[in-house]
Amino acid sequence: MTAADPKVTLDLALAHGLTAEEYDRIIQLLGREPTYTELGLFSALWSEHCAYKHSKVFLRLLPTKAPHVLQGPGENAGIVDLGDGWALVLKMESHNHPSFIEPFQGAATGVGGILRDIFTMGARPIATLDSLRFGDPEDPKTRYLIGGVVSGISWYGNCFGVPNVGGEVAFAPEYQGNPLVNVMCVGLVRRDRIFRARAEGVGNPVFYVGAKTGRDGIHGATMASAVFEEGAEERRPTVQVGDPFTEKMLLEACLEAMAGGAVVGIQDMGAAGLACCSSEMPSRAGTGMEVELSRVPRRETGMTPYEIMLSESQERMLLVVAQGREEEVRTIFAKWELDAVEIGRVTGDGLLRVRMDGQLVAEVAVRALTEEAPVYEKPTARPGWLAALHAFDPLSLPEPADYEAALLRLLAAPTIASKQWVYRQYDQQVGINTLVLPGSDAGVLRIKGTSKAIAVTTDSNARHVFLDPYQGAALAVAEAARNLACSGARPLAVTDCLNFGSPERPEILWQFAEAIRGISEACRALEIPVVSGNVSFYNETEGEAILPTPVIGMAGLLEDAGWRTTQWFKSAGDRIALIGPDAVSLGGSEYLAILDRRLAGRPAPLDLRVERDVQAACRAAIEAGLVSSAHDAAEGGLAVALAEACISGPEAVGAEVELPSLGRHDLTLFGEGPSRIVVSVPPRAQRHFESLMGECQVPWRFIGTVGDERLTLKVGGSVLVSLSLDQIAHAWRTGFDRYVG
Amino acid sequence: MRARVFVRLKRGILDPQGTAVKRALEGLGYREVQDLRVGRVLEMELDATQPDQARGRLEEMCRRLLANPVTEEFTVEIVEDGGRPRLA
Amino acid sequence: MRARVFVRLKRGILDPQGTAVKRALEGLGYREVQDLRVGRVLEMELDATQPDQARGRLEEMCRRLLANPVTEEFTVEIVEDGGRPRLA
Amino acid sequence: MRFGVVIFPGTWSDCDFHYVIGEVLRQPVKYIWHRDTDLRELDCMILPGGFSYGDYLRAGAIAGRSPVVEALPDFVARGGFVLGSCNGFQILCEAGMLPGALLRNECLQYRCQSTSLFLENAETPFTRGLRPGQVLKMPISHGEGKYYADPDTLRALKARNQIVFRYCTESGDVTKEANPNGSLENIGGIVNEAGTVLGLMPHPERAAETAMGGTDGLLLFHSLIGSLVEDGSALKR
Ligand SMILES: Nc1ncnc2c1ncn2[C@@H]1O[C@H](COP(=O)(O)OP(=O)(O)O)[C@@H](O)[C@H]1O
Ligand SMILES: [Mg+2]
Repeated sequence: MTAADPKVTLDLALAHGLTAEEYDRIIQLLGREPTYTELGLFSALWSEHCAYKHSKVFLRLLPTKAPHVLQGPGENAGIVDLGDGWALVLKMESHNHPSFIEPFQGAATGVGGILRDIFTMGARPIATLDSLRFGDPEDPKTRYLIGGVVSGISWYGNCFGVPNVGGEVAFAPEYQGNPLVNVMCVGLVRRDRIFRARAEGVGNPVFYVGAKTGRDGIHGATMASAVFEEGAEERRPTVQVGDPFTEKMLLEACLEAMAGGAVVGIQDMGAAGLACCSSEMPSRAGTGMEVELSRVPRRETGMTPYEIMLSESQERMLLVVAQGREEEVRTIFAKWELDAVEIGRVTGDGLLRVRMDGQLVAEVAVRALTEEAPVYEKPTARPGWLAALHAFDPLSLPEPADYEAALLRLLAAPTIASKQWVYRQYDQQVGINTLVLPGSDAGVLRIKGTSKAIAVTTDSNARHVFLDPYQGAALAVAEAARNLACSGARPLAVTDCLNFGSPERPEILWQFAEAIRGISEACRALEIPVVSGNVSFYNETEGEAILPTPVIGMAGLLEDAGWRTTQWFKSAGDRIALIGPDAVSLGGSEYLAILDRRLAGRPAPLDLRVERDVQAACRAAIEAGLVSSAHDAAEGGLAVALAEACISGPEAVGAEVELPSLGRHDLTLFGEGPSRIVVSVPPRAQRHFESLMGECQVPWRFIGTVGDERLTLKVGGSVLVSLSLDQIAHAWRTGFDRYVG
Repeated sequence: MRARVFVRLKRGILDPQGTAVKRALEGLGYREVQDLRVGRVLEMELDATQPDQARGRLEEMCRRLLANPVTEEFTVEIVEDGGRPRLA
Repeated sequence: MRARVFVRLKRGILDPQGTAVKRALEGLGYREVQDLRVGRVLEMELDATQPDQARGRLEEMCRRLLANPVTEEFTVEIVEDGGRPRLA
Repeated sequence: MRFGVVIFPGTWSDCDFHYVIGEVLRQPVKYIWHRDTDLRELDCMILPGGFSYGDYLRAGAIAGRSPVVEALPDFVARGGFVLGSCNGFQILCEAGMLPGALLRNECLQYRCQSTSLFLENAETPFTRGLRPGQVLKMPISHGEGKYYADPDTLRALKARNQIVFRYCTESGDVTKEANPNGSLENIGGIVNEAGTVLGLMPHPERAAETAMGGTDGLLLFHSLIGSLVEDGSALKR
């Protein structure tokens, strides 16, 4: 205890976000009252963010195993085998709240955090993706947030030197008070060079490396406690500011130290900083750790042990170093102009012992902080609002008077329109691996020195999840896998980022539980393990929760990089085929959202077997070299998918299509349904394609031909849409920019 | 009337730019620099005659646009025509 | 001793950032801003006692690193401990 | 031809250049740490893209004062070539090895996109063998690439034929629309008076393989390697 520490009481514990029961449990585990620093440790490690206390029981359902999984959930990131001695590390994280408070730095530090999660495993990050959600695009606040978030991501990623190869941007009023910023990162590591966040080897020294510690982002609870009233200004935790340059140095220094073999274990100091590292690392290894805080490099004066343990200053790592190799580590970090200071050592007694100037300020069993953190199984309840929403029949609305105008409005809708404004601010090529840049269904990167490539995507249609969390979440998995299939890849693994409201509300927890069930079911059916992920709860303002948004990040493998396929039509004369079933719906569709500003109805059902077969058929056609393009039909239905295939490539090309009628024309053109892929087939491959589709036993048909300067859509012989390429390209290219430009 | 608005990071907030510049100066032999922080200065020509009123407007501009209240603080200086600066 | 170094684009060189800020201020109704330029200010704590000598060193730092002679000009201000700034 | 690829803290195109020179062009290449000043074994120094020292202060400013850069004038005087791309170009300007400066993009945003470049000067060692007026495709990726020089400098650049590339349309028209960053007269790359130091904002190393979308970037290297052989390996040390 230091003299300045406030007295620990139940009130103080409550102010730290702990419950009375949790506080009792802490006393029981310790056999005494906690010290102030210990209270800080428990409040951080038992927080939702670190302990997953409301989500753990549900997350157990996720399938996480497969022969190629080298590391499942539980580490900083998941890892799958790519063959040829290479492995792929992947993980996605949210930085929603910080990005709302300070969009630029919030998003930037979000990128910084996910990069560290990847290189802490020993991997070099090779690509990021960003999945973003904002409120009403008409609101000036939204414009300010997008501007800040995109430039924050751009600044951090570009400066660090990692390409951004994909992502999404979607809008719905429910994100007005709580935008979502999810960033995914993938990295490459040699299979036999994987590092883990484990404090092995009693007696091994513990090194603090990287940036200095300040009072950045210290647990908000500190502010709530009355003790800090005088001098509160100085004590106030400050916003985390990113330093991508230091992160780049940290990357190079860590990889160099790892390559030399001096590193035993490593973890990044992210949420809950040193507190988290110094308990989780020994906990995973069944050891203990002792640290002396006076040795921690600081950039502010007068920091207390509590503050040093809980600081969330960026660009720092904790290393366990092989005894006797200390000098090597110091030399490498000095070369990269970074601090590397021995602050403690691994012990065998299972305790975390924290000292400040020799004086003991905390002594806790690491398991008490980690394994023994509370886990809740809180009640769930199906929301009452769903019945009325499901009862709505979109076909009760009148048909649009003008289908061309309707298509142009959809193409110009900010969720559908080109996101070039976003990704041209991101470096997309550094590393010279990017074979398919942002703007197609998935980003594709080669693996140098092999014939292979990987494809990566993020997907989630939150409207569908809101209307049916089970199926909507399954759909997100299906869509991500479909985007990979369209690019020529076989899915390898999922990393997820589950953004929801407060789990203390039974309806929200029900959404969450159903979404997990949906993800699990889809991952089982498509045989894709979940290897890492993140849960972000409490995404709400004034009791208004966001749309439930389980974002699925997925990585896939192309055995032959030459298989990579893009979404746009290539040559006049190619036949256009639609692979997949006819089941579509306007329930929860973009069409309904844009033309009627309504979120209601029932999305079309997902048949996971059909989904799997359609994807397999698409991949088979690609691998056999039978298609020039492949694009899945998602938001906006078939009409939008066809228009995108015409105009999203380097050179626009028209198409003439006769669509099978599915009832009303709005349903035929704009109805959304799973498992549907538009491909274009060169004439020479037509016969072979037909027989392959027959073998695959999937529903499919030719629907038109590529060519000309127009997009013509006919149903039952009558022309519903005949628009020049310039018209559709203009709508699609300017639709997003008009809100941000 | 001329005015200057200084916008700087709040105390305690990391200033990576300042740190890098300080280190570069050290490398060039300028070891007397103990602490260095980088800020923005907006120099303006105002169509205004009342310094106090102008100052009020400038402070409002800072709160509304020029400074980020989460990370930055600001000061406003009025330089009366041809005169010396008056500190806030 | 405290010092401030101002670095700004030379007159005649376009300052798109300044233009953008001015336009944004206009949009918010601040029409009195006639001209606005954005510069950098480096605020430093120096380990020095002789203001004139310190100024010489600072000007040297500017010439060697802090300002780009092609595009920028600089001014140096010394704020003697607790005192008022002395303009260059 | 022996290449050295410089690494500053914050450089990130180092590996890309190394790969293209070593794996695609099959030329000897090694990394040079920013503190190294012994360049005797080398014929051409590459200053790659990146954010040296975070580009804090000004892009390339701090790196422009580093030991390796201070050793470059000597290296050039002895007949060595220097190619600075992106951050490398910024560094060369900051170091005074090329005239002018690179300012923040006029749009105030970072830009990563493909660009077309009109070849003005086909007589430098980097462009020998190409046609004047030839259009090369190479991507850019920068936030501070707006070239600036005062009127006298610009006049001198023109008089000495030092402008090598201008941004243009695919068909070779040097227009305002084709200018991605607001550069003075669409300037994308220049050389020193002797033609042995080239600075350009685009990334030739990202246009060196068909799989990466084109090979126009290789032309610079082919020309450089060719000119050396033509000159009979004329490097004097
Ligand atoms: N925030 C973003 N960052 C990078 N790329 C993006 C972003 N948003 C969209 N894109 C790119 O734009 C293209 C279209 O996005 P989207 O319509 O969401 O595709 P899909 O429905 O196939 O997932 C994709 O290539 C995607 O990678
Ligand atoms: Mg898609």
